Amino acid sequence: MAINAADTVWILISSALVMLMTPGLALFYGGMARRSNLLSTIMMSFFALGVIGILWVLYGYSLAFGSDLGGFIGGFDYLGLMSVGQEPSSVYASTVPHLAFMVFQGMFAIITVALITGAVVERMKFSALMLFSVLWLTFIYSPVAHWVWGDGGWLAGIGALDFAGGAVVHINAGISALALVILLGRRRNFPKEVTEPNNIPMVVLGAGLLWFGWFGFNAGSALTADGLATSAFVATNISAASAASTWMVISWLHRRPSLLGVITGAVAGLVAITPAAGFVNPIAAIPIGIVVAFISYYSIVLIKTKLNFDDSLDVFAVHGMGGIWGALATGIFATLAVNPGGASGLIEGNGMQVLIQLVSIITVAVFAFTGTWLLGKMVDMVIGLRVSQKEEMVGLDLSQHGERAYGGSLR
Amino acid sequence: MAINAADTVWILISSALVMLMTPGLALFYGGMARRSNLLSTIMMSFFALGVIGILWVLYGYSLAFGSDLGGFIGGFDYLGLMSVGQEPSSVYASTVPHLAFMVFQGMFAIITVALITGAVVERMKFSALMLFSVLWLTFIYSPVAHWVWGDGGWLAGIGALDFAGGAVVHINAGISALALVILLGRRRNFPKEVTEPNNIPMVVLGAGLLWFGWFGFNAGSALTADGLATSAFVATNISAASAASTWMVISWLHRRPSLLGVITGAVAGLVAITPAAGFVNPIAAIPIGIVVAFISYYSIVLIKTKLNFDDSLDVFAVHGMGGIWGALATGIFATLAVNPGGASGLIEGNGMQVLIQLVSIITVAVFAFTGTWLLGKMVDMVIGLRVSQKEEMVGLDLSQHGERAYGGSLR
Amino acid sequence: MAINAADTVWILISSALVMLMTPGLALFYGGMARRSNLLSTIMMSFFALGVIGILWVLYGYSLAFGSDLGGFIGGFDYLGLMSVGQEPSSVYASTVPHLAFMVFQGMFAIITVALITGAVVERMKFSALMLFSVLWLTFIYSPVAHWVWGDGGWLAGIGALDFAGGAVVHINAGISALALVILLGRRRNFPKEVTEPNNIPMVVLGAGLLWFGWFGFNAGSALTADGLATSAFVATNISAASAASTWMVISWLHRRPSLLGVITGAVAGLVAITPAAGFVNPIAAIPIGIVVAFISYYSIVLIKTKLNFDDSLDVFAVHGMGGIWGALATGIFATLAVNPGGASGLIEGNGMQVLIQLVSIITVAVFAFTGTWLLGKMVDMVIGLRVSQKEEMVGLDLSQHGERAYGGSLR
Amino acid sequence: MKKIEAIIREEKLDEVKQALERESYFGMTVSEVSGRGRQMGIPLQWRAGEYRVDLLPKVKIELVVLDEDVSNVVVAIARNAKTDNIGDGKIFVIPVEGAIRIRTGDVNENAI
Amino acid sequence: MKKIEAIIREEKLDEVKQALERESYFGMTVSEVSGRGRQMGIPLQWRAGEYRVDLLPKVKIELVVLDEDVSNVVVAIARNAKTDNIGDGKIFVIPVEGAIRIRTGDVNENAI
Amino acid sequence: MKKIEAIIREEKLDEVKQALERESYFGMTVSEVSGRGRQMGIPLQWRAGEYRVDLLPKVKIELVVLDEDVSNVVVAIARNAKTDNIGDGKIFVIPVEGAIRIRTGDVNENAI
Ligand SMILES: Nc1ncnc2c1ncn2[C@@H]1O[C@H](COP(=O)(O)OP(=O)(O)O)[C@@H](O)[C@H]1O
Ligand SMILES: Nc1ncnc2c1ncn2[C@@H]1O[C@H](COP(=O)(O)OP(=O)(O)O)[C@@H](O)[C@H]1O
Ligand SMILES: Nc1ncnc2c1ncn2[C@@H]1O[C@H](COP(=O)(O)OP(=O)(O)O)[C@@H](O)[C@H]1O
Repeated sequence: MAINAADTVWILISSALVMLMTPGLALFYGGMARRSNLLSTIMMSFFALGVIGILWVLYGYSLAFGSDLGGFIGGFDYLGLMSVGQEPSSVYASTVPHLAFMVFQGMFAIITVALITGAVVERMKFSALMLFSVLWLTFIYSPVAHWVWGDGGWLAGIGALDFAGGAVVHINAGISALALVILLGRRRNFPKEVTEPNNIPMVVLGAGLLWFGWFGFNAGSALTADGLATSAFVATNISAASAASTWMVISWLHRRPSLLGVITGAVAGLVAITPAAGFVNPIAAIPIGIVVAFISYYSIVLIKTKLNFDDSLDVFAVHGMGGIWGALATGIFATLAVNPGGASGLIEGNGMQVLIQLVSIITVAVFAFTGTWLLGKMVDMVIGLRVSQKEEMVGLDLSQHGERAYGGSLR
Repeated sequence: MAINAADTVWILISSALVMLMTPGLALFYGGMARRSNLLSTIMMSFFALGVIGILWVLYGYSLAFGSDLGGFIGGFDYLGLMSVGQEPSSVYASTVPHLAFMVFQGMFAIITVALITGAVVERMKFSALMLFSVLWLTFIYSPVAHWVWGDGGWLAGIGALDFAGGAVVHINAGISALALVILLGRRRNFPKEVTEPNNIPMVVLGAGLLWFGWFGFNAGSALTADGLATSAFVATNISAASAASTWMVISWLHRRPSLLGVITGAVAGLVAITPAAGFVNPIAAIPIGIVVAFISYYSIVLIKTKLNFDDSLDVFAVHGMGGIWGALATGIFATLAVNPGGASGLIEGNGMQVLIQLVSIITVAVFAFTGTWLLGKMVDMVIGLRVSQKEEMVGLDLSQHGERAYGGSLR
Repeated sequence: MAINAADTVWILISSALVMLMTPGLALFYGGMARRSNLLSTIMMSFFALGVIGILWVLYGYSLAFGSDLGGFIGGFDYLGLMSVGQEPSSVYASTVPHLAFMVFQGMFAIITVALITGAVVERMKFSALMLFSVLWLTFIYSPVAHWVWGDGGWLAGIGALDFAGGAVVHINAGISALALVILLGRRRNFPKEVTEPNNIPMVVLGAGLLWFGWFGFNAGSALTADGLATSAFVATNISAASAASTWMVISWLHRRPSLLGVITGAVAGLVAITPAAGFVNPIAAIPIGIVVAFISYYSIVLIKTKLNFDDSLDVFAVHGMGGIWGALATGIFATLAVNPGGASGLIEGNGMQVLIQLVSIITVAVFAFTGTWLLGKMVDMVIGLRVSQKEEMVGLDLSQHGERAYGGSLR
Repeated sequence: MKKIEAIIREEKLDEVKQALERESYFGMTVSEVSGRGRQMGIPLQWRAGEYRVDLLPKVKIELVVLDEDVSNVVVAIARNAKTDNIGDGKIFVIPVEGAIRIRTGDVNENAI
Repeated sequence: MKKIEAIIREEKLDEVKQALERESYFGMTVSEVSGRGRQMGIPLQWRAGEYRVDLLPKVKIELVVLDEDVSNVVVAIARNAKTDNIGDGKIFVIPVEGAIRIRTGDVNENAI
Repeated sequence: MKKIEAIIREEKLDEVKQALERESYFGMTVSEVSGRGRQMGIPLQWRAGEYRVDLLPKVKIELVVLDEDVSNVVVAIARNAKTDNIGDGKIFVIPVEGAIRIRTGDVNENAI
């Protein structure tokens, strides 16, 4: 098929939008950490733009989207962008240059790696994080992306729906975060002391950039600029709005309407709609958003206060649980009226789709958990996962990076 | 008419740009408030992305753009996005999915509500603001949007020109702000103490995002990606540049070239060109920008220093007066050479157009003022508009939201 | 040729992206300055959006792109946007409105002026900077832009390749910065005291916005939305990623992986790929990025520590040297396979291209250096370049602008 | 001479400042501090649930005054910083043995 | 009454706070300061190369206590702020001649 | 021992620091404060018009020194912080009854 200029603009600008999400995430996370770990938290996301960005073009894209090997992984045909050029791919996104599809997908890989880091801030060694991230991209992200989106991937084969990365991005990152949290252990003084966010306006800015970029993430995943992209765009906005409002109400019932709550809700809503955006009626994003706010809110309470897991910035509760709900919701609300290339869901009488979604959730979760555990253990044995007690006390900005966030004549 | 992919990209990306303006505004306003009201100021804008975002799809869009009832309001045909789908609307934006037009318009409703809040920061109860905003969307914004942009709206009918919301957005918000200021009264210690902005770099960032988003706001309002959109884009940039430079000069004449002045000027320039962008020659944006800087500058002096109205962040002076000048300027500079669907203005010999613009300014202003006054009074009677003296002293971040902007080991 | 809607969207959104780079740069630079010069540093970039924005439409565009006078400068045919309208230009960007090409180019002029200011922060008078900038736009930027990109420009004529501004923007700004540094002299206490960045998260935010905007800068320079734009987009991202990773490694070898290093590397990578983006294979961006990190890193060491030039925010090392390397690299890696409108480079056996690039580097460097020196001297004689010792000590925020960044009840 | 150190609520600074001004005590040095006392901290909201912050923002005022002015100043501060709620703060009086005005070199009583 | 001023490492604040709490010294005022001493500063990274910062962030704790509590408090702080590395900080004891609790008007011993 | 508290201009900190260093007074604690005195504040710009800020940023230096070093230190600070303009600041001398170096447990004279 020939290149369509409008679709090309759409994928390029969507790629730019998704790229911006990683600095957005860096600030979103950074603002919630302690001041003495602010730069280190930002670095944990930002470095992915560099390192993962390069590995993706060297071999990541090939592993995920190269020609299928047994439904499980892609081959080496696209190593180093070999035969990925200005012409469209024969199997993906047939109206835009193959390079455009490749870079769009690369932005997803980058931010998925960055998402995980929220769980391990304030105590994980930077060298360990780097090594882990490289392994994780190779052995977890690329295969899972292949299963779901690769031509011949087995989850795609059984009919699992994942529009923009509920399983590939959010469940994957959220469950992996949980495994790392368990391996890594709690921060000093947790849970006696809960970190007070050092800079909530920075968190707001990050959330604003995430919301903005998420339009590229979800609506861009239509890969064409048409009614479907529009529908996904609208569903995305509705879900964010709905979950933000709901979280505000929940926090109000508990005490007072919280700004941190509103923006956390917005992010949770964006997570939940991710797999569903192009399969459900936009108005279905209202219940999807409402429910995810409750799920993520009470997951935080459960994980942090009851189970005492130190998932520092709530990656499991927001991305893991939010992604799981989103994948299920896709099975419930999907309708062919919105996307003839999709499927009918439970509400249209196809309960089967929920089961398929369940299979995809469980396999991705189990694979991500086990894989991350093994990779994490390995890294721990080779170079150690945690900074020393003393480094943790001084803060990772100075101890890992030799920098501090705010300098000046006095400090 | 069939969907045009390029136009669809244009409206989607413009919608994303306008969405980003609300977090931008939140930071723009937040940086000018006191530190103890920083989060509360941000929240006043940010909550609109949630609450107004949902109400818009539930009924706001229908009231504004549903089938006309007597030129005054839209009907209920689009309630809950009923029959708003992937096909183009029969009356609006015929080359893009109806949903795209809907969401683009929704972003306008959100930011208009947020704009008002700049006048009431540091003293208005959050619950009262929420209630007021919901009522205002319903009874003020939706009808006025219908009058001007709705198919069958009476102001459109008499030929009033408002390309991207001079009347609907800026006059509407600015005048409503004034009414609220009068109802609400001054902040404690005003005008003896003028708030010193807690964070001017944050204001700069907000202004940068506003300027960036405004390209979507104004050029997106062409609804097609063509020469007209381009012309509106260029006019927008010129007006911002011209007013920013002028304000710099004014502040220099008074004392020193002020950064806060440059960015306030830029915003005023963007306001003034909003109604005119697609009707005037781009070069006409130079005088439009120069004049608005003077008007807004001296309006601030008049309102704040002479009349002692506590319009905290100058919403009336910048948006109200800027919007009024913009609407008039549209009547003066409009030319069919730029937009054959527009009209000739005073300079091309059609003095009538200025009168029509005047009618639209006056009706919108009177309606907004009276309506806001009544709604405000009502809210005051039901739950009270203002926080208590003590809450005001402690700051609204703690008293309304139980949060503070900058935490950390010490504070 | 007729207007293509997709190309129009592409140029408009690219213009918006490049516009956002200037506030991004303002924050990038601002965060690296002292707190008492934070606003002044921001102002030095932000004012260009106003003043240069206006001068560009008044005469800058005409000087650069008006009908050729001897290969050296453009004529006055486009003064005040005369005959620059909604129709495509006959010589530039034939598928989009002429106004779109004009405004896209305007954003380049604005940011180029802003780039220079990083070298002179904390000591240059604002009035002198303004005057200098106006002269520089007129006598340096516009001619150089004409040589390289103007129809009939002599550097274009000899076949010099500069896709998005390696010579016009980066070498030009970097070399001019050096000349100003020499004219202006060092900051008080330099090099005994090196400024500690007052706010590294602000630098990160700025870098994030720059990276994001650079997609418009480089890929937008294709002027059409096609495979070439995509290829430039991908090359841009790869070079940024590659240089960011390399700089991280260099800083790690010296001490610890530095966040400031990663983002400086990213910017250097973006600079280096600028002239090459649309002429080289995307994968060639890996070596281009690696090499520029070394070049800029050791240029900083050389300039600052060995030569004791106070190029405050390293404009020469990052933009000047980065741009020079990028221009050479274009001559080395260019291939007709990517862009049939380009040329073959050294690797494809055309060593000549490197020579041509060298000619363009040297002429632009010599012209920029001499011109800036003369203009700077002139400004110095008329109003003086530097603030007084005392003003420098108090900080330029208060002394030049009567403002301070962070206000509040106490400070 | 004595140094009077008062730890008061942030929001009371303006009133105290004005009160001192009325009694013509103009010179003072102010800083941002955090404190705890009987006021056992306040709860703040996390994304879900809440946490307690026990060091609350306060303002510290320092004035060096002549011995005979001490009671005057203390009373002015105490009266204007009071809200009758826990957390109003404390005032301490500390001996000062010498003072210099840097600009003029004036010492002791003349420096204040 | 004495004022105890301790300049300690930022990261030791929590432990010191808790130690004082255990001994029921609850009231205190804390501020962010920068200091230098034997610890000759630390090197930080610039984009290329590095630079030395000689004023390092510290925390200053101020408590006014009764004369008989001084040694108790000093010991509690010293023990908990210690890391045996250069930069651990100092404690100073300064005489206080008067104190007032603003809320109640209680003076001196009763005010603490 | 005495504590010397000097309130000086921000921009003079470096010079004062270096002067003290030259005379080998290395230990000190510095903090950001705001002050007012004869300097009646400065006007800043709002978007239109201006407003007056009366608490201006200053830097507070605290050094504890031996009695015999007091005049030396005071002179060094005063000389280097001086600009002859209003707002140069003040120096106060306050008695100190005890000192401890946390790292070693050294007390009093040995702790400084
Ligand atoms: N013993 C003390 N030493 C130093 N500062 C104290 C002491 N007790 C209280 N403070 C300061 O006074 C502030 C208010 O004290 P608090 O006990 O909360 O109020 P109240 O005096 O009304 O009971 C505290 O936040 C702290 O900064
Ligand atoms: N003479 C002094 N006067 C005031 N503060 C001091 C003095 N000496 C040290 N300090 C403070 O104590 C802190 C730690 O002192 P330092 O000499 O680095 O550690 P140590 O006491 O372990 O040798 C310094 O950062 C400074 O804030
Ligand atoms: N009586 C005082 N007590 C405490 N601090 C004071 C006093 N007087 C002045 N200061 C501090 O000294 C600073 C400079 O004082 P100022 O009167 O402006 O200058 P000068 O001493 O040159 O007349 C003030 O900003 C304030 O911080």
